Amino acid sequence: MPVRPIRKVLVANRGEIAVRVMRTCRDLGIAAVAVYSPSDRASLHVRYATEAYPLRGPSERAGYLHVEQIVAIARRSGADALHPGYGFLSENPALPRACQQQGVTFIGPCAEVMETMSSKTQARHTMQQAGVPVVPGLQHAAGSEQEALSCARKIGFPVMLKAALGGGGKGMRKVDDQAAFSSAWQATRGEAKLSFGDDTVYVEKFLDKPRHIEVQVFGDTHGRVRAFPERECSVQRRHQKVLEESPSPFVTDELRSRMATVACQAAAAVGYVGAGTIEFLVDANRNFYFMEMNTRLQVEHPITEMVTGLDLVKLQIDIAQGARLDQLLPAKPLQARGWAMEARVCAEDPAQGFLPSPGPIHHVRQPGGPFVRTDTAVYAGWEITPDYDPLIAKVIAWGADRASTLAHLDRALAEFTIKGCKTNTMFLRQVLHFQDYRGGDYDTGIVQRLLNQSPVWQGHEHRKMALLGAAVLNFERERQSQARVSPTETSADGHNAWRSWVTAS
Amino acid sequence: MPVRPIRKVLVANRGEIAVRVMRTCRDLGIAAVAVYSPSDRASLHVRYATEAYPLRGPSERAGYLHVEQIVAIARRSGADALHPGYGFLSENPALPRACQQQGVTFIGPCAEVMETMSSKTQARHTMQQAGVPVVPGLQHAAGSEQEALSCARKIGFPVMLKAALGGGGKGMRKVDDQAAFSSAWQATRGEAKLSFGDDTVYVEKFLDKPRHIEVQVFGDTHGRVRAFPERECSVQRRHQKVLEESPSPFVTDELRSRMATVACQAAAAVGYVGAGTIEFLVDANRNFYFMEMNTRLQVEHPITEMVTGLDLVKLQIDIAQGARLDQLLPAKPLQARGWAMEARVCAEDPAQGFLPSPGPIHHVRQPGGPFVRTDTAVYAGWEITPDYDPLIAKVIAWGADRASTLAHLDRALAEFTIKGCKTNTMFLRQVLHFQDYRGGDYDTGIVQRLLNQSPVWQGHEHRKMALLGAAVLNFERERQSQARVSPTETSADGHNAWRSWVTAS
Amino acid sequence: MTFIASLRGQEHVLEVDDHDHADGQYTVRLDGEEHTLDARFMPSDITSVLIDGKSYDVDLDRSGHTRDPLDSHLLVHVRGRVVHLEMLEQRRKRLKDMQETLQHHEGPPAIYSPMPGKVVRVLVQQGDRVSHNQGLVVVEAMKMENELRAPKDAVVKRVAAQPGQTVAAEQMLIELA
Amino acid sequence: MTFIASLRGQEHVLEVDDHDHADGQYTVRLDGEEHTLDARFMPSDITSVLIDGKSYDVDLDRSGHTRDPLDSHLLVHVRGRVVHLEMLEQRRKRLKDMQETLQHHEGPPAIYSPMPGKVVRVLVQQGDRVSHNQGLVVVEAMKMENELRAPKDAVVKRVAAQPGQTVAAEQMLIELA
Repeated sequence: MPVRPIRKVLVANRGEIAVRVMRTCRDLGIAAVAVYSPSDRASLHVRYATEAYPLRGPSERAGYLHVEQIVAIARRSGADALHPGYGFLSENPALPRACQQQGVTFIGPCAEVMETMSSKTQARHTMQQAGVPVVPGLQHAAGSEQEALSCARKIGFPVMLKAALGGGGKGMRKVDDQAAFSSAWQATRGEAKLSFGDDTVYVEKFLDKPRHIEVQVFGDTHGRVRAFPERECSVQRRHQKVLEESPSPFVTDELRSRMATVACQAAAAVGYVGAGTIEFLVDANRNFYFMEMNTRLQVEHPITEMVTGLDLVKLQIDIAQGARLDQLLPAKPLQARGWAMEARVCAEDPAQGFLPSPGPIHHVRQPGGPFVRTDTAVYAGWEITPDYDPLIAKVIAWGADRASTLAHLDRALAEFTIKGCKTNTMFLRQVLHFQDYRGGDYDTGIVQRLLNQSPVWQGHEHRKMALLGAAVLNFERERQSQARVSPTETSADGHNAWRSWVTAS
Repeated sequence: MPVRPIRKVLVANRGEIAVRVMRTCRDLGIAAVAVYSPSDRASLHVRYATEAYPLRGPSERAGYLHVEQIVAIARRSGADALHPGYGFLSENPALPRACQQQGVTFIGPCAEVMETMSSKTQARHTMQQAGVPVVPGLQHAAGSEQEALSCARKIGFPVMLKAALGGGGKGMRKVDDQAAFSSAWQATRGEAKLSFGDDTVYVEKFLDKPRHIEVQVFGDTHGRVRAFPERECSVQRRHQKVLEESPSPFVTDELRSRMATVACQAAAAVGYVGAGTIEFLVDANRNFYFMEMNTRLQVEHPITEMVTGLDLVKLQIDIAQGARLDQLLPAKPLQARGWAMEARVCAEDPAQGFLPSPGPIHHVRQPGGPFVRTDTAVYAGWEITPDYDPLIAKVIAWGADRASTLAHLDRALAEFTIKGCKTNTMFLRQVLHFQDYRGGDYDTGIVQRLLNQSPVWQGHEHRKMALLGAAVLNFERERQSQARVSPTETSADGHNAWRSWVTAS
Repeated sequence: MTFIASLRGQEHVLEVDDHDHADGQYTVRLDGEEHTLDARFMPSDITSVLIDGKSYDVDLDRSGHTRDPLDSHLLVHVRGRVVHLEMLEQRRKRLKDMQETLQHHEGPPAIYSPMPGKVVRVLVQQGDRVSHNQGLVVVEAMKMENELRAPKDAVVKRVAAQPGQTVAAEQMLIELA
Repeated sequence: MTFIASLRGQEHVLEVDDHDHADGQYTVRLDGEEHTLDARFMPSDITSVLIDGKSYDVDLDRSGHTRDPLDSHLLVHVRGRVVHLEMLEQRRKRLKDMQETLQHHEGPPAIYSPMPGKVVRVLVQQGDRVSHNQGLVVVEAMKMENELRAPKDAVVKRVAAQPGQTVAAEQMLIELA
């Protein structure tokens, strides 16, 4: 297949991942084209790009899901290639298909492979044929609630309901018994429709507190496949990853080698090209089952970059231009150097059940110093809108060993200041300090255990300081409001008046 | 020697280096004590510390140079140890001496070794005795202008005048001929007095455009010394380092091994304990001469951390507690993994001859993404005062090779936004794009060559955009000022009024 | 100036001395005990406080109905801990107490949107009898669906929200009786 | 609204259309050539501009005497380049030109401190004859000594600075005649 050199890439995404991809574009001297929905006009990915074009659609989010519109912009802007990021259209086969038709290089696998893998049911089937172990469950999408329920009864409750096109923890629900089945079925379909534009759902046996461990793979256009050191992703809340690390403290050398072999086997079975991730469920006896393959870059790819020193986006671009893996990677198996962890900072309020917390950002202090990396599109003056995912930043730390990595990440999270929305930063630090996490022996039940055990983030120490500090700040606030405006006016425009005083002082 | 475990460290410094040291303290669970002069009350090192105590003195800077006061605070706060950072008292033997008397562990070498090494003249003498090659010059401090001049005549112009207690590029001056000698002599003494509290100056042969390459060493209390991969520091302006990299593109494996051997030999000759740096001048024929030893952490230590994965501040603390180098470091020679570069961001205006540019900081956007590190104490709301060094941030990048490291650093500098003072960021990027730098074949004349060649930072591209962008911003400014306040008032409080409008929009 | 604070159900009195604070020095009596603070105010409601040599960044978030001058809920972050408290200047506090006494002991309950978002589903109709904890309306924000439930057994008096409707934080969605 | 700009000695006329810009769309004529910009204003004088699909962050620093409403010096950062220009609204520009015509063609020369700092040495006395480029006073800021020199041959009319004195940016130090 003749491959054009890539000189301009359209990034069909927004937020931190769009900026992440554009960073590598800059490093490589490749022009980056942004697309944006109306409320994203001032977003960093638009400012970071060399070109930017508006998306039209019935809703704020719709533009990012509009294949024809995006590929047309790629053509019009003269982009050679398109990078889908994660989420949105990244696992929708219509995108690579449209790219191929329009002569735009898609940075990812071909439509057929994506189709196979993005349908959970087809993927399970294909993997079973390739000799890859899978979790027991329905072999195909459930045609009706009736059929799904009967399968659930057969394999026995609890079961998982999963969106066939789901991923990234979205569109999944555990169902404990028959009574809860109907409402869960509807809710899962609703979320599936909302997030992936398709309400097909299937049923799978629920494994009790498994570990969620995944293997990054890359395939090239010359038939080679390579596996990377595993990522431990068991720290999840509501099936959403919260904190990831590489390597996994649970994985032995023997298990690692087995998982790498099976991951390569899985990718090779579909002739995989580009970056993909095989997600495994691992039980306490170190049996592992194929859960799904994500046919795009993962949110948590930076921890792999930290332990290998490789730029995964660059690898994606190189492979899309036909480069050979044996020229891009050392011949010997890739090993983790040291340790890395990533924490996902979200605009949500842990004190109110992790309620989404959009808002205008008026102050940011990003972490710094040794062995710390931050990926974010947040800046002071930007506004977080309620239209998108609450993930606003990823804080990544490296260390020579697990304990020092943990200390570095904790320090970085403590430094990270974002004012204008609530964030889960405190909760992330609580996880880092939780004994089960520190010990490294944990499964996907860890967050619930932590939440059951203590009303975390609620402080008992430093109460006196909180009172005294709040008193002097309130004192100055009152004094300013008395000096300048009537109490009613203060409360009306409140925050801004106060801020300009502080700035001026 | 009995060594107390270190649980609390007083950091006798300010700015980014104080924060840098405190970061490692946090990682290790060690309490950090800050000291501060009046205008530093709101500085980040005070906010970052667990404790903070004011310094008193006749001038803003004086407190940081007051040995008795600082050591008394260490005692009073119950600090077990004191970290001097770089600059200020870090190379003043009175500090370790006072620490020893007061029973505070000094994180650095003992007073005697510091005395030997911090006096350039004594250091030269000691090194010669140990068989380490030195630059021709006066063996001792010049007692008078007369003596200095006669030495200069003997070794031949041009010569260098250097503060005996100088370092970090401060207190040095090149003198081209006898006519210029007297004023240079006075100026150097003035700066020496100002920066190091001592106006002793000596004379050295000026080497034409040498390379400035240094070797980081560590000695432990058990008589071992180890050398680290070299740092290339030839990019200098007015004898101040601007941009450093490790390894040096000029150093061959053979030269690297010779320099490491001599550096260890030099450190061992004085029984060196802790972190130190041997600075060498290297000529075009790869002959190298001992120039000076810095008996403290270097500004540019992060590039060594990036290529070795070691935390040098942690090593300092471990060694101060009596740990053995053979337990802290791998047995085989330390090798650079990949490449690292550091750019020194200063509050100065390259367009006005690098004039210092203090000011209140009202917006910061720190770089992020893969392979980038930022060390800074700047935050939005803080004010840079004219009292201290213009260095306000260090941007460090890592890469698998030199070319990708350069690209990462360039990208990071492009992202770094600091509003409220002028910075040299654009100039740093010009160095990165300068052909001599890209080629890797450069000496200490590189910055002058760059400045001679082109009025850098002066843009020819994007003029149209500058005009159009300035016009719409000025338009909104005018409209706001017409709508809200009289022109005179606008210009009086000008900036703030404008800002709150932008924030509110 | 005197402030009344409530922290975990306990009331505290904070008196801040009124003289000049240009030097950043504050004297505060907390339940009668005197403290001397050196305070500097940073952007965005962060205060750097030195007290007896200890350094704290005290970081305030208003957590309640920010448009209500009598809402006193604060989230205070100090060294990796969050303290929830309420604090009002004495006279405001008195005003608030008076208002509460004047109002019915319990006003008509209603369901408000806890954040800006979009109504996905309305699960009840006017006149429905609903039981405690029953789902009434689903609001979606940041791609998460949030089901809002009945605070007690009640009757739906009015439905003020429609599926697809964009709603602001604190907007009333369903009125109960 | 019309602006007069000067860039590398050349004068440019910029006309910004006056109608509503709520949608961020601006029409600007640069020397008669029409451009359509989509502009968003960020904190701190940064403007995000889209023009013909290209994305630019245009970052403005005022570089001159910031307290003078007629000072028009701007440093504009665009994609790693700095453009120095002067720009004033038409009427302000006219006012400025008039003032300059009214003033002496060359005012009494004086030496101003280019930044806040401290006077380290004063190298001349009242009445001294000084020659072009001769050092007059040394101001130190951020640990760097900066020697300020005579702009031409002159006589020292008044010394307004003393060693050790703290000075503000743009403060007059030495008056020449």
